[in-house]
Amino acid sequence: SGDSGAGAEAEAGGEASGSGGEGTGTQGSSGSQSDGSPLTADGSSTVYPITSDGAAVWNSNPPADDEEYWGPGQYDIDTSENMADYWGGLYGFSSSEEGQPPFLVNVGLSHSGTGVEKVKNGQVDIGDSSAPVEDELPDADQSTIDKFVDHVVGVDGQPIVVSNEIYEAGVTKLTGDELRAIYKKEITNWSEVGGPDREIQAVGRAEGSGTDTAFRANLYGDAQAEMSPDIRKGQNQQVATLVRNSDNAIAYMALAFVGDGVSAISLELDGKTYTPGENLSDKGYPLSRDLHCYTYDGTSEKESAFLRMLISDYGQTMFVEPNNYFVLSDARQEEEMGKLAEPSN
Amino acid sequence: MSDAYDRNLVESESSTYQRLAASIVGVGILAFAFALAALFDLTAIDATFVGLSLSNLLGVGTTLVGLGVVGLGAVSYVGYVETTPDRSAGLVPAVLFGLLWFCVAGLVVSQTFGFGALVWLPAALLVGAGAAGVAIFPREDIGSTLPAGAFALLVGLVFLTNVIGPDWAWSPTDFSATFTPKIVVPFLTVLAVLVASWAAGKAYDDFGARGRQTGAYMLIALNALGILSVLVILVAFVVSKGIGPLFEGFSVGASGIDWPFVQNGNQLTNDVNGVFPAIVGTFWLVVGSVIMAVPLAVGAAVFLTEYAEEGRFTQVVELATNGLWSTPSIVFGLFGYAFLVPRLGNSTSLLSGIFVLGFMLIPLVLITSREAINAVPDEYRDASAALGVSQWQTIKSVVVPAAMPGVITGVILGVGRIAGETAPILLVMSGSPFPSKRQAPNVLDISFSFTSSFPFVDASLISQEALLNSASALPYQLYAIITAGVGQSEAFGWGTTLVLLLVVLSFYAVGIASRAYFRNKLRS
Amino acid sequence: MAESSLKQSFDTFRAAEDIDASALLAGAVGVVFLLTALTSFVLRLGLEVPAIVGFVVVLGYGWYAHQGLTAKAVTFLMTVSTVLILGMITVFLVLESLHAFRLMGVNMLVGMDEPVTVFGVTVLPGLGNFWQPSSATYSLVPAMWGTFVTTLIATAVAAPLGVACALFLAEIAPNWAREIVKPGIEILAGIPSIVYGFIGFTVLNTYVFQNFQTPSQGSFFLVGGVIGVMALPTVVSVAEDSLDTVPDSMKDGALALGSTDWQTMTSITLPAAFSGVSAAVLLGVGRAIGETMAATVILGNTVGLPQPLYDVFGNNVTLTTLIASQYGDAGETQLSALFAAGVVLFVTVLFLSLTSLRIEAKLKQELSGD
Amino acid sequence: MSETTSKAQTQADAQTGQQSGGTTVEGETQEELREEWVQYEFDGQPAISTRDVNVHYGDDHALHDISIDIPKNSVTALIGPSGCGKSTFLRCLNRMNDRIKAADVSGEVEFNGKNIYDKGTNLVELRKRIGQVFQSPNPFPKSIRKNISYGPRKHGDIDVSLLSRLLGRDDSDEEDELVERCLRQAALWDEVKDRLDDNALGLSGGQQQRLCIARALATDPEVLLMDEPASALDPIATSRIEDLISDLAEDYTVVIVTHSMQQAARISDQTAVFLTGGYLVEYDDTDKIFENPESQRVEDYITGKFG
Amino acid sequence: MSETTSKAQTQADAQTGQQSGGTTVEGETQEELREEWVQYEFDGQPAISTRDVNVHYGDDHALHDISIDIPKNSVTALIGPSGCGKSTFLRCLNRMNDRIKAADVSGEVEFNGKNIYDKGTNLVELRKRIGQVFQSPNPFPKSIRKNISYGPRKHGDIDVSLLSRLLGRDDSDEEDELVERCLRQAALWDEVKDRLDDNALGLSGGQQQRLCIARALATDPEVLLMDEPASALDPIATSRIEDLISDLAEDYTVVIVTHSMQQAARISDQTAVFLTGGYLVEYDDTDKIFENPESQRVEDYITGKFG
Ligand SMILES: Nc1ncnc2c1ncn2[C@@H]1O[C@H](COP(=O)(O)OP(=O)(O)OP(=O)(O)O)[C@@H](O)[C@H]1O
Ligand SMILES: Nc1ncnc2c1ncn2[C@@H]1O[C@H](COP(=O)(O)OP(=O)(O)OP(=O)(O)O)[C@@H](O)[C@H]1O
Ligand SMILES: [Mg+2]
Ligand SMILES: [Mg+2]
Ligand SMILES: O=P([O-])([O-])[O-]
Repeated sequence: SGDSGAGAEAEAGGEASGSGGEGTGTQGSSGSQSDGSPLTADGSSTVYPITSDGAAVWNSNPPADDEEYWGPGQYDIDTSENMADYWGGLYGFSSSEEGQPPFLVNVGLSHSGTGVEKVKNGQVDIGDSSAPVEDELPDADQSTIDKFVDHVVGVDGQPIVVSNEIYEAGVTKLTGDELRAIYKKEITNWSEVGGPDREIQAVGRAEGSGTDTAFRANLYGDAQAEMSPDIRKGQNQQVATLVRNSDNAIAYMALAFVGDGVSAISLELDGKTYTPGENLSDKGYPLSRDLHCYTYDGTSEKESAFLRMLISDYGQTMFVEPNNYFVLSDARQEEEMGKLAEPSN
Repeated sequence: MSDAYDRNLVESESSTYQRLAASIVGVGILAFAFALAALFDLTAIDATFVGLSLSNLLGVGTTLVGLGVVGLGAVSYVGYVETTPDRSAGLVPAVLFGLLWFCVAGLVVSQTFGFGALVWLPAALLVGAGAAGVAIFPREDIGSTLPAGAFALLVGLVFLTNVIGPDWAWSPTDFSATFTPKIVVPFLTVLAVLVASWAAGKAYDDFGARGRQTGAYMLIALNALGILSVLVILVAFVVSKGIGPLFEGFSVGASGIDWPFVQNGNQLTNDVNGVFPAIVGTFWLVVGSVIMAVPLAVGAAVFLTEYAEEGRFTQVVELATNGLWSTPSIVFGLFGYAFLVPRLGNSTSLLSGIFVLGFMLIPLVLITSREAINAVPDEYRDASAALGVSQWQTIKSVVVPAAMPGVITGVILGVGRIAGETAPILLVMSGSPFPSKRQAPNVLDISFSFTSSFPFVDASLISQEALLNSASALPYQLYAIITAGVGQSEAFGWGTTLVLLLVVLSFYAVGIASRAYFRNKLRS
Repeated sequence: MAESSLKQSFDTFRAAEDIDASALLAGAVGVVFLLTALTSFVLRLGLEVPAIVGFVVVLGYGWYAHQGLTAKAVTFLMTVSTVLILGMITVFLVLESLHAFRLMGVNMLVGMDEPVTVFGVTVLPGLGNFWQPSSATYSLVPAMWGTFVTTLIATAVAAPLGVACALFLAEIAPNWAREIVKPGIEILAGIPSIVYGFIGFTVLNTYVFQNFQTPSQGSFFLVGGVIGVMALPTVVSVAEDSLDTVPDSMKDGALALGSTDWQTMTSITLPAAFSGVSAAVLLGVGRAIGETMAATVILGNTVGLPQPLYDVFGNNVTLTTLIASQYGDAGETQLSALFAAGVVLFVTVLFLSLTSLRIEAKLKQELSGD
Repeated sequence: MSETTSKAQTQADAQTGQQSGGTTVEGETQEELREEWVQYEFDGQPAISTRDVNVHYGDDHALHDISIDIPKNSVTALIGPSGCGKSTFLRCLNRMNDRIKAADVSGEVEFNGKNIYDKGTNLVELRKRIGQVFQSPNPFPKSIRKNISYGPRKHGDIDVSLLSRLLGRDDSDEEDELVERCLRQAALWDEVKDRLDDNALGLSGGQQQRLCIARALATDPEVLLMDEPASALDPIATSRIEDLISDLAEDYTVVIVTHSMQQAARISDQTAVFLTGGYLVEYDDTDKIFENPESQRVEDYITGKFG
Repeated sequence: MSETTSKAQTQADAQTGQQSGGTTVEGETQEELREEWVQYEFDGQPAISTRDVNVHYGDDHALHDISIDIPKNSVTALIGPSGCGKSTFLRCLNRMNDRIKAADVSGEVEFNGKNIYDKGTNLVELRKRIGQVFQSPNPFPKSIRKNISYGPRKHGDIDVSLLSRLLGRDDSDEEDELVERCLRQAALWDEVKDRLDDNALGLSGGQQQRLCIARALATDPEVLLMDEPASALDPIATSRIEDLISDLAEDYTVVIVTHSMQQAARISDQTAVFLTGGYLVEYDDTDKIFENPESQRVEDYITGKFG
């Protein structure tokens, strides 16, 4: 008996999407305000830390007196409501039960390509992507691309990392040419770049992941550039584990995953040296990239409520900064807010 | 009646010769154990015992074993003890020895002395043929001990002289791997000990038919032991790693049991995160697929055994059943992803997961149920028919109840299998990798009320919501830890592994036990 | 074939019971409802619920009025639905893969990155790339090779050890040992593949990486070993079953002639059960081929061939891991190419399973003495 | 199936009979053989009459033109060497042969004036009235009580379902009564009256066989067919069953297959002797058969010269 | 197992015997029963002597204190009703009972002056010298030739392995000779001489059984145990096998279990009668047993009063 509901829901979604537009009542793939279906997101493992942390706090809906995760009064927010109630309330969403969020947020994890595919197919509300949709869907026609609404929630300065052993052996910096050669299998031994005599394990992300797409686009100038890493892993975390467990690995990944045993190195490009922790946020750092939350066919109020929370100062401070990503500048913040539906209350 | 004639019939007491053979095997077992210890990181290959490095020590062991085995053969050959060797060790050992020595000679000549194929190939062929010849032409006692003992001797000497020692390494050009002593020394030791012990086992029972049996049995029993220890090691390893995280924060208080790992989801505010949503997800997944698949499969089994005539149709069904049985789970997943998901709410959902796992469960239950129903003696059916009871009544009240134990066992074992499936769930059901407790699917939603519009009642039993949304499950939770363990410790993964193992293996244990129980009951 | 057999079975069905008009009518209505539901589901017409409700109503009437007949009809429908499910999967797989096959033609199965020439004649075409979604180039050669290599290694592990263990259980083990080993093997079969994957990813990968000093983590060698262990229980239990089917009287006959147990095993039991044992190995191979999670998690999943081909420490892709690692972000064509991988898998495994089934049937026939 | 064998076929059968029976039928033709027993006349009514019953298992002609009348309220024994078709014939009488795929029956079996092989025969009803007890005891794996009441419950004569119990209109009393009556008739009551709810599989072989008889009696049949009911039992159990059969003959028509000539002699009123190949050679009063058989071959068989 | 039954146990057994055998042993005690046959004396040497052999299957006491001497080069028949332990006893003589997990044998079986139940007995050697032919024919699924030469090949007496053929030192000629000799002895040569390399499973039941006999002869045993070797065969095949057995008795000691008293009477020199419960009741010259048995119960059994 579940089928009819499914059909009905799909139909409703289809209808609503026809009206399109921005900020007009209940459109997009979410249903009516009373419907308790969750907001779903999937995609990029780079964006995942932001959306997932946001969702985690959202779902646990901390009260106003919670200093650690909510704490109104700090970000020009003045309310006595719980966290999700506040943000949802802006669009008229309210929880049916005390303490419950007005709706749950489910954030799945795969990679950017999956995220944009799924949001395009209506399988999720928000598609996380760490590369622009044009690069992720090179075959898609313009009308499809146009239906994507891009919401940037943070900026990543994609670092190059190596295994500890390599770092300690003195490979703390590579030039752009060296890096390109390594991923083209033209340099295969660390000794060629001043390291120990050990084969290079060039670790890549799965094709279709934003990290990979962005890396190719930014380093080789073409999102489809040919590259032959020794090993490709589906998600950032797997890459981090791999680099940590190896003594000869190099990888490109998201900033959030740099840590113990995964040492970021400096990169010299066009005569300028970019050093992690210092100047990766520089405008000129070619590997830096926006972190997107795409919606399809307009942005519904439900989606807006959650995205507004992420883009707000509160979200930037709570979910972007702690994950080592760079927060949006005030101007960009303003611009992103403009793409969301207008709060109804 | 000659003496020899009688001695054949009745064995003498165990002799010095047998004791010698046994003690050679004993030394071998000791070396074997040390080799495994080195392989499993329990001790280092360059650790020193009684003043010798471990590789030297293993060298001493294998040398002893090799000498002993050659000795056993020689003693028998010169007739010092009376044995019953065959004319020749036989073709199979000859081929195996030939191969072994071919490899040894080939590797030594090409890798150690660095000769090209023009040299090493003839050399290896020569040595291999020589070893095979030794196995073929002399009597069995020499033929099966000499090549084996010499191999152990060679290995031992190589270790003793540190030709292969702790600092040795070998990088063959064609393989992207380097063989380190940590792997090679134990591997060679184990190989030498196995080969030599086989020969010693043969000697123990005087060669001949009985000697061959003893040698073969030794290897086969060891193999069974090895397989069993894979299980034991695996489970013990998971338990040792997972028991800590599983019981972190566990307490029994006045308010009942507090077991965070099992009762919590993932939440920022949690002290200890847990896998509650995954457990609930797995529960509903299992319940759902059982509800979907079991009636279907049992019904089909009833039709096939009770109604259908053997023929084309049953053949087609058999093909379908076997096809479903053997279809890789990822193919089910792909099918679900592209066919079911778009039709069931267009998002990954518990319901899609239930369907896909249900499809996978059907053949498992169908095959066992069919066997169980077939095993119901025809006498019951005849007896019922002779009492003037219709076929369906007979099936319902005699056949199916009698087959029930088998069916239930089949269901339990099948459920054990699908409960651990990951690939299909990954494709059709998964959502948040680390769901909070609130995201656990809340499938039961019992409500009943009257409404003013048709059909005037608003009753619900199950929440469509929960069925049509993504959910987690234990195997997926584990996968998520591998792919996305952001901020999760590996310990969380081991805890999850342990829970998953406990769930799946308890299905299996219950299934196996109930089958044994019903079998015994049937027999008595 | 399916149709005629369906008709045949329906005829026997009708002949066996006296069907009066009302039952026939109800049956027809029920079938119409059910077909509507099914069609609606496949074509997404949204009529499933009313059709199913209608079917349930007819079913209720049938149960009340003609219980025996209804039961028979329902169990028949259940049987048919089993066939339908497999049919649906097969048809859907093939349909979805057609696009890729049309695009790539035979290159899907034989295309190399560089053309392969023998004495100047090109025997295998070069596509410039094995797998490049951006230029719509797809070849399953690397994945098939990876599957082949891992399966070969797995078989080398599972077949001899599995058969030896089956011999142990069926013929050699004393009671007490059997009672320990047998459930142990069955439980081993129950360990989920993701558990192997987790251990493989966290422990074994590093172990092999360190001690074989492979350039990268994960290798066919390790995957083959792990899925070999996973296929072991299948081999053991099926082989043991077939060893058990060799009648005791045959073994007694050999023993009564004064041959040892081992001689009896090697010269009577094993040859007599040979086809069954090989069926066991085939089934084990099937399991190994279809294994996904452990391989996905351990392997590097780069689409390419190891250099040289037989470098078992290569770290490429298999059919299953290709699907598991790429399904998510695959566009239409790429998804179709993945379905092609699914078809290759499906056909291979089905073939193995059916072959083993035939072999087993042959064994039974042989032992019953024609 | 229901057609009477045509003349052509009868001749063909007779020929095959002569050929295949060549080793056993010496000198006498089928026609002559039949003369011997068709004469058997008895007082009273026949319960079952068979006319030219032939059974084939595939190409194997297992029974040849069997025509006998079985008198009411008496014990009729079927004897003969192994494989001569006794069981096959017995199964013809309640159409249990229908359950064997290979079996093909022709000829007529009249029961209460109706040919049971006519189209439209209600098999369920037929078997209710012609009960059967099998060679090895086959109780259902249920309680003793449920074994007995199984038939009546399935026929709707007794309703002790949960529903009827909830509605308070169940027939538990009737059931108890029935169970006691049938068990008493089968001389089992005293042994099991305290454990009616125990599983019937826990009974000894002899008890199980009597339970099966009681179970058959519970559907109140007119005829009781028994195929070597004592072959799996020890002598004591056997003699109990024999006593029981003699008692039953007062109310029921009993047809019994036995491999023991002694048993046939002890309990039966008339005996039919089948010989290898599926021929009925002689059918007469039991005393006559055992003391003064018409046929030499029957005499040979009875005195143990062959078989 | 190898220990001689202690006196206490013997008494215990005797008691159980009386109790459980109460239904069959009427009036006579075990002690008395044994007196009847222990007396059997014969000229010449015993091939096998058993002393107080008892067999238990779990709790089931299947054989009670069997002590007999089996004379060389003669045919000894074991008869008795079904389940009386004939097969069990036969299997004690070459320790095939070892293969039945539940079977527990005590007592002594002397063969060539050695107790075969002593520790260290070489079972392989024993079974080579005491051959066995089973109730239903069990040829190996190999060629006729390989069936015959199986034993000698396994014992290394004949070597026709691939290796020896490669080395040109195979015993193919010896094998051919052996195959012909054994098949002739088993009266099968003429029927199969043209198809020695066909699969033995393609032979008829009677041929298969003779093949099994030939196969047993090929290992040149001293004693041949046969468990109802003709029970699965038709009369013609049976009589061939019976002739064969009589011939074999010139060179071999034959012990045969049969369910047919006629057969025992026809071919055996002495007969042992077992009765239900696992008791040996009488053992004597076959003529004596059939014409003038000591025990009333043996007489009853032989004249068909029961069983
Ligand atoms: N189900 C069957 N399929 C084929 N042939 C059968 C079947 N049942 C019996 N027969 C054959 O029919 C003949 C008569 O068999 P039936 O069982 O009636 O003999 P019987 O007199 O009952 O013998 P017994 O005393 O051994 O029970 C035999 O030749 C037998 O092989
Ligand atoms: N494998 C066994 N396990 C348990 N009990 C057994 C086994 N084999 C035989 N018996 C029991 O031992 C007793 C003697 O059996 P045995 O087979 O020796 O009898 P038999 O005289 O050969 O009978 P038959 O003439 O039917 O072959 C029987 O009660 C039987 O049930
Ligand atoms: Mg019969
Ligand atoms: Mg017997
Ligand atoms: O952000 P990605 O996971 O797609 O690289």
